[in-house]
Amino acid sequence: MSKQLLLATFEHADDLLSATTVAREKGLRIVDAFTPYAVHGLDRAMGLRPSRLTWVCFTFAMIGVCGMLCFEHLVASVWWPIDIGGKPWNSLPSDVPVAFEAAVFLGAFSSVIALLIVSRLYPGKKSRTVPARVTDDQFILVIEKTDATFDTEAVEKMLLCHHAVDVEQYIEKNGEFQL
Amino acid sequence: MINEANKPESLHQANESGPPMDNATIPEKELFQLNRRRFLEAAGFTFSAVALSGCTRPDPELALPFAQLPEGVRPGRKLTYASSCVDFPSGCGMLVSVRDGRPLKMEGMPEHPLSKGGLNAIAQALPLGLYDSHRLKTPQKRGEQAEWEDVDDAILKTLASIKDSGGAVRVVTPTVTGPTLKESINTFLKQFKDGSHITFDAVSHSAILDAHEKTHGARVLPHYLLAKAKVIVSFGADFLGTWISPVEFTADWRTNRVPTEDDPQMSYHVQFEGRVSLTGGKADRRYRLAPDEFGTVLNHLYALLSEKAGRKVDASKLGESPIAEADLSTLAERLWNAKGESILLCDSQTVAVQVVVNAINHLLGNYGKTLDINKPSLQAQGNDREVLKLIDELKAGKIAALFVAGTDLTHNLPEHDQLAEAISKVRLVVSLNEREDDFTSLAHYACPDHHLLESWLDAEPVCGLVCLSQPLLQPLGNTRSILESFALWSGNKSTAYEIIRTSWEKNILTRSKSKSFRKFWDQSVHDGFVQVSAEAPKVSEFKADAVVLAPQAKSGEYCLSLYTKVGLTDSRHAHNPWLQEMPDPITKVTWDNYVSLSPATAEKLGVSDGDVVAVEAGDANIELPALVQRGQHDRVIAIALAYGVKGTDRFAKIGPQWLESRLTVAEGELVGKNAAPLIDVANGSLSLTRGDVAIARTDKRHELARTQEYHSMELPRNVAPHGGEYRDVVESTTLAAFKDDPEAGMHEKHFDTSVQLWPEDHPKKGHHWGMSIDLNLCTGCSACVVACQSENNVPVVGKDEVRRQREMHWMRIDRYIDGDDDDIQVSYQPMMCQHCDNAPCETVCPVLATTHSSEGLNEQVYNRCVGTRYCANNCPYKVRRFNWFNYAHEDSLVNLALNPDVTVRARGVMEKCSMCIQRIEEGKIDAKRRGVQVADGDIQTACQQSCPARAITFGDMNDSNSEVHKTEDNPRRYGVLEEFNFRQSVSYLRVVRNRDEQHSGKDGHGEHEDHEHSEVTPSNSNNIVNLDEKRTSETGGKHV
Amino acid sequence: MSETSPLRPALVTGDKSLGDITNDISAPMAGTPSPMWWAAFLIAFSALVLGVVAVTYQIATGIGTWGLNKTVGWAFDITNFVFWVGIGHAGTLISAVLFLFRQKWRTAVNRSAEAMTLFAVMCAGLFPLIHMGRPWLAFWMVPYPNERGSLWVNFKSPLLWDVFAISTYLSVSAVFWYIGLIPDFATIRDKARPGLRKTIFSILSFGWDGSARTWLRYETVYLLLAGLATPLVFSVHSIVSMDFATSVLPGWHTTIFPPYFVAGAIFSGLAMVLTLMLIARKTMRLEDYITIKHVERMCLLMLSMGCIVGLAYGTEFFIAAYGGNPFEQFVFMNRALGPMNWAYWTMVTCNVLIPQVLWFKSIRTSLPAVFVITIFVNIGMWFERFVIIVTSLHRDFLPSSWAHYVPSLVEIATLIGSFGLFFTLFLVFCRIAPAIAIAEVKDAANVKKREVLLEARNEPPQIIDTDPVPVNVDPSMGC
Amino acid sequence: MNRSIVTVILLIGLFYSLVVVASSVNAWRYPDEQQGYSPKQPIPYSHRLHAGELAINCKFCHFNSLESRHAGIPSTDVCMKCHKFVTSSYEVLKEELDLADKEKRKPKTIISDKLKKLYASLDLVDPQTPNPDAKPKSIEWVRVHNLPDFVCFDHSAHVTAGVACQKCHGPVESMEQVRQFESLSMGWCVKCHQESTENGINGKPVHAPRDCAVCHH
Repeated sequence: MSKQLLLATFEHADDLLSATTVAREKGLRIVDAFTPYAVHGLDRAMGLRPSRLTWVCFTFAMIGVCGMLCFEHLVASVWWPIDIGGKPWNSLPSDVPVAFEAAVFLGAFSSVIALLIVSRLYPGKKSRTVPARVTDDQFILVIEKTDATFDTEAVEKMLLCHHAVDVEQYIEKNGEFQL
Repeated sequence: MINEANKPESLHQANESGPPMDNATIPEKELFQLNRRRFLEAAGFTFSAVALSGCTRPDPELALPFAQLPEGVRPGRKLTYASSCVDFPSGCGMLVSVRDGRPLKMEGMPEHPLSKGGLNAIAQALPLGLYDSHRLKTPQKRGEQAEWEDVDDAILKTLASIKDSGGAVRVVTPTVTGPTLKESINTFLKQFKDGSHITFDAVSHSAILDAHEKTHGARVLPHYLLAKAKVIVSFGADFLGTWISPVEFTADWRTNRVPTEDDPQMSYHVQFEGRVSLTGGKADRRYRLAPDEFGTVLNHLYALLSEKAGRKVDASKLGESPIAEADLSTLAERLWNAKGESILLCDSQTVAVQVVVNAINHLLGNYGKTLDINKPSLQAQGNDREVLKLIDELKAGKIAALFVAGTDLTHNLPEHDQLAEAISKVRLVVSLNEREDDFTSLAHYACPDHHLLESWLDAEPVCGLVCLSQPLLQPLGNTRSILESFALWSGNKSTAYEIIRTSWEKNILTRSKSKSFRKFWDQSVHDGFVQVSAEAPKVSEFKADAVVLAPQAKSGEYCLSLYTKVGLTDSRHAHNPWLQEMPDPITKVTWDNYVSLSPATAEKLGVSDGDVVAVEAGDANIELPALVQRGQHDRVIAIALAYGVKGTDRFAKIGPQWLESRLTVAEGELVGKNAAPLIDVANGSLSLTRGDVAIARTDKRHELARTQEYHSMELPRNVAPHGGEYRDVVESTTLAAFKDDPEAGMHEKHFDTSVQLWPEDHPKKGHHWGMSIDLNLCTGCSACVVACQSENNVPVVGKDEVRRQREMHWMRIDRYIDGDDDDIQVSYQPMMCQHCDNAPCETVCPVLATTHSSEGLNEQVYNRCVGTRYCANNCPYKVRRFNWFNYAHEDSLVNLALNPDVTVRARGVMEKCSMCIQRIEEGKIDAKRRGVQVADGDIQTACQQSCPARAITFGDMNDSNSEVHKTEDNPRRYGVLEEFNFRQSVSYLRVVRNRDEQHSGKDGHGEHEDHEHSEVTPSNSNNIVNLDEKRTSETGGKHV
Repeated sequence: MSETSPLRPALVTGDKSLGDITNDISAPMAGTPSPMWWAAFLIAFSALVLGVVAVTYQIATGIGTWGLNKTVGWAFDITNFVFWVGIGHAGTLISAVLFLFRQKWRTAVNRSAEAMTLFAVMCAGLFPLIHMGRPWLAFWMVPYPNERGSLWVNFKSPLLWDVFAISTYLSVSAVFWYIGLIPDFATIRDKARPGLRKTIFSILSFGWDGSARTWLRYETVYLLLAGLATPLVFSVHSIVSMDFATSVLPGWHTTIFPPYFVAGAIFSGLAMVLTLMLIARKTMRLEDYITIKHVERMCLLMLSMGCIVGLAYGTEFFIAAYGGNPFEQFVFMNRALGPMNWAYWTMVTCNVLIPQVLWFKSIRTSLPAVFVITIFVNIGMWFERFVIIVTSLHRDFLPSSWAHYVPSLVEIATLIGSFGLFFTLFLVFCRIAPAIAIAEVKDAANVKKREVLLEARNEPPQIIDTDPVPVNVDPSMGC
Repeated sequence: MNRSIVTVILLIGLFYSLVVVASSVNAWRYPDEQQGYSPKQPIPYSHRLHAGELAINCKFCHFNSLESRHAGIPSTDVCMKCHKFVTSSYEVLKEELDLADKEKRKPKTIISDKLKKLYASLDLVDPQTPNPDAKPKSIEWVRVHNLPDFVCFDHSAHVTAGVACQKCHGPVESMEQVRQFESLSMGWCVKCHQESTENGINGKPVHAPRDCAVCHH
């Protein structure tokens, strides 16, 4: 199925922000916004929930610590206990550094991989054909024309007096925007 | 390591067959036309197969069993044969362990009456001499290879004509003690009207024999029984290192050097000497005395003693004594109190001096007690007068035939060129030496003798003790036993075995009690020696009238003193890399001889270590690097003989060759320089000391390779905290202090090591191997060093690597010189892996290549080691050795000397003392096989076995009645750096010096602080200078 | 916008628009490199080649081609290792720690700092590898299931901790750096004309489209990485210091080593960042982005670190004297007065004395002066490691085994080679990736622009958040 | 043009690869891993026959394993203990004897081709008649069980401890041609050492150490 969309282009983050806030208050459905950099407050303006990636990171870090500690214990004092410099079989202090590194390693990689998965980023993926300048110096707000009652003019006006430089109508077909 | 080697090989083969195929099919031009990527694709595919081929099996290895298994041989088992080291007149007993037909390791024979289980470094190094590709393999005719038949025909023809013409025939050998060899030489000479056997010892003791001819009417060398001596006074006699029969003397000397709590008694040993000898290092009191002043001091001593004996000596004739009168009288006192239990030894080539020595020994009633002349020693029979006579005859062209065996005549005598020229006049010159040495190159015929380990020989080092040496493998070359050669030239074609048997049946059996020769022979071969009745020349009563005071010291500015090194007593062994690389016990120098000077003299000449100096004596002169030696007499210039041997240039490229490596021997040079030209033949003897010597510095430099860079336990003052620090890693005390308190001289930082952090974690049940070394007994003779090298396949690395402090010896002997220059105290400390139970090295190895065994050993696993060197850095004793390169193993003949029980380490691997783990395992398995427990003494480490002083004890510390366990409550016991609680398995027994003062050497410094600054500091700063020079010369060394 | 204030001085000077920023920063990537770049590159590359030759020879011949001996088992190899790890740290510090503290001025340098970390750690990682007697068996350091029954590794060995620390550090900083690059790659991709360049960057940019949702997650992960990287930096150099601290060698066995090493690392790292920044600023005309302000702040940081390091040197001697361990006392006396004192005094001069001139603002703000000082600090910090390693080793417990150390040509060549590797990588990086984080700079810069704009309209800023359009307005009437 | 060249190269590559792989496929193994290695021996000696059918004790021929680290391939004269008389297979000999009986003549010795090599090593033509000036030479057996040089394995230790030969060598008595039965990898050794220490060897408690230096020195 295809969606009717309005793409509003801004020159400044602040305009985008205010426009987004208003649009949301008006109960318009904001599909997404595209910005060249992380605009602070935009998530609040769009009403996005904070990311849950932190939990992924934490879990894997914990797995790293516990796993490594267990492994070290097994190696040093269960599988083949070897007398090393008269040290006790299982000396916890000497296990700490490696366990810590394992935690950091797993934590970091798990969260990065999770990011790539949830936001479907992978090498060679074609980006959606939004106007290319969003990665340069433009900000775009995408609003869905929900139904017939959607008053396109009013919304366009509103956007324009938020200094939108340009408002165009698009159709979205399976994730692709087309004029 | 072997199978690692395989993979690259198979890859290599594949590569060889790979590319040609491609190039063959495609003309090069087109090859470049098509684009690279496609080509690489294709090529890559081609070579993918090569990777697979890496997984194929190496070529099948063959296993060749015996066709007929010889009696008693078990492949892979070690067999031990009794033999004796007859290469040396001292004639030590050897047990040779043979593995699969290869003699591998020389061990001392504990039952032997003289050596008592000890063996010196040179005997330990025999295998390398045996498996030496540079030995003469065939007879030679004027330098050309020849057949025995031709050579013999030629020789016999000439001899026949000489027989008719009645020309003089001379056979020159070093001291021959073997009755059989003597006999066969004599039978050979009997054929001629004028034939005589001349005994030439490069370092002769002729004067001692001559003196006894004067005083006792017979030319005998007394058998010195040091075991019975409570007071030993030695004038320059290095009897623990090189003098006459060091191994035997060490074994005897040892008996009175072990003070215990219950019986704190020790012999008192005083040494008067010019250079610092190994023996001087062990003396309780050492006086600096130039060799040419021995006479004077002996006169005084004689006077003092005869006074006590009630006879007055005219003091006016005595002359000025260089030693304080007081010291001498106390010494005389001690000697007198120990009448019959004292001994006076003197190493002087002057007969008159030796006569006084005999007189003193007589006064003290030592003859028959500590000196045996009824069963005299035969270990030195050299006769200088005859040698000099021979030289004259040669020069006069009176000699028709000259046979030389076992000594490099021209190398060991002065005036080389005249001599060579004289020899060229001789009609028949035959050399029976083993190698192409200087004399052999002058000889018409070379008839190389077997190596000791290949031949039947016998020896009678002391009257009444006959030793046997048996062959342990088929001769490697087409050589011939000296016995056979002389027999053949006397018209008797029998083999050495037959010759020796017949001679024994004729001569030895008759001197024994037993009847059946077969039994007697078998027993003798089994034991390696037999004691029979002595046949000694009759000695008369002491002729008092023969005694005249020794002539006054001639006062040259300097006094040259030629000597031989402990590891190289004879030019014959200069071809043995183990001995060349064995550090000299005192100077720690390898691969060189040098002019050693006292610090004061060096300062006067403005030279320091490595500066080349020119020494001139008579019309001979020689240029050698200088070496500054504390404790040496300021007038003495000491140079080692037996260097500069022909053919030693072969060692030029020994050791690794790489970008910055320097040759061990410079182009066209030899190892060291021959000092024999400096020998003084003026006064009817081959005198190794002379006064008419001049020395001057040159601007050349010659870097010496020393294994130790800093020589004192006192730290350099400029960096030592609190203005001076003394690290007593070698603890010492005096007998006086020891009597009061056996723990005296104990390092204050000792503490109770029974305290453990995790006692339960590593219980040492079963065995707990440990070692204890009595530093009071260790003479630093370095036999253990070579023994270890031979047992554990330790590589030789060459001079440059030693210079870079990369020698590989698992066992080293640390040597520290402290005290005042007039009274230095030398400390020897054998240092090897201490097998700490809390080993710092183990903790740091990332790959578990070094771990601790359940039997308390610190194991090094070569095949696991990746070579991070962290263990070596963390080893407080710096005993770990790293394989910086792949050390040469391409000479397949030398490789026969490798011990198959020990892995040959590859490049990049750490190694160290394993406490001869292979012997421990073997011992345990043997015990298991016999179904018994391992008994104390069953397992002996290589170093322990060879130690002539039996200073090393090894065993199971958990075995309550093992020797090593007993040492644990010895009051002298201590551990090096014990305060760190490494819990070493190696412990040391404190040095006790027989001195009256209460303080040991170290407190001595504390006490006379004031003159210490004047005495010690220069030599210390001197050490620092050396260190710094080391650095500068290392950098600047390249263009040297 | 909370962290923006008109009082803050400009972080990006010269009144740039977003477009300008993109163009300026991506300029060095397009077009041909400047002759200056070529010169630098050629020097660096030939050094690299020299190093490659040296290492090849050493691996083929043996460690013996280094000047080491039975007493001094480590020297240049581990010195270089610690040195490069140290260099690496400031990178992470700047990008991660300053990020956590919301220091916007970092944006100018963080990208190159991260890259520097990456390359420095690469150089560092090289040395533990080639210093092994049998480098081809290095994989034995990794605990992998094996047919040895089964024999793992020694987790008690500090060297093993190193293996883990360094590899983790390398991989994490690599990821951190790449994540930061993704949006910039996207920018370049979208600016590029269709062709190879575009395809490459569209692959590298993972199909980034600047969606707000992604930005949100992205920011979270970036924060996480920064949060992880920060303790990582400290752990890594503490672990490196434990190689020495946990040994028994006097001069190594020192409890203050972890903080001492971390401080030293940051010190050397800052110096190196500054060196590189100044070079980059000159060669790539980034004067407007790397301003005097940045330089001065770095200088202040460096000065403080220099003082900490100086304190550490002092403490070592104090503890030696106060602790009363004769071996330790000797080692430090020997450092300062022994045969290798020249190394010690070089270290003190370069690390403690020379940086003191940074107290003066005039010097902090004079770029040539700063450049020279950073070079000195780099040298000094290299010598610090050399002094710690060699002077402690060459005269330890038993006087009998004291020895000297003199580097061999191969060793020196290897050191030069490591610099070659580092600079080669860095220069190439400047060509193929934006040397400055475009997105972040825009963030930092744009705030400023908005204010300018408002001033131009002389509207009070507070009305921004209120809605100018009345709700339910009749569409017919405009506003 | 280029394409054709590439195809040529590819074909050569393919051919070459095939050759190499084919040559190595029968001897495939992981590096150092020789399990199943069973080379052809100069004399097709059958352990199945001697140790299996005739039930000759291993240590009768490999007596060296009782005293030495090497089990030792028996020397030729050990074989001669029997083969001095057993010169061929039972059937052949029987036949000859019967024939001899029939023809009333003393049987002539028949020597099987396999055994000719054996006698050749002792330089004998006829096993019963000794050859005074014989020049014996070893039979060149191919070594099957081959540990790396840095491993010291002592047969006598294991034999005295009561480890059955089959524990390491597998059912040799059933092998026509000897094959390496176990992997002989370090892990395999260590496992056995641990188990023996725990459970003892056929009831008898033993101490099989796991110290590195027991095998590596």
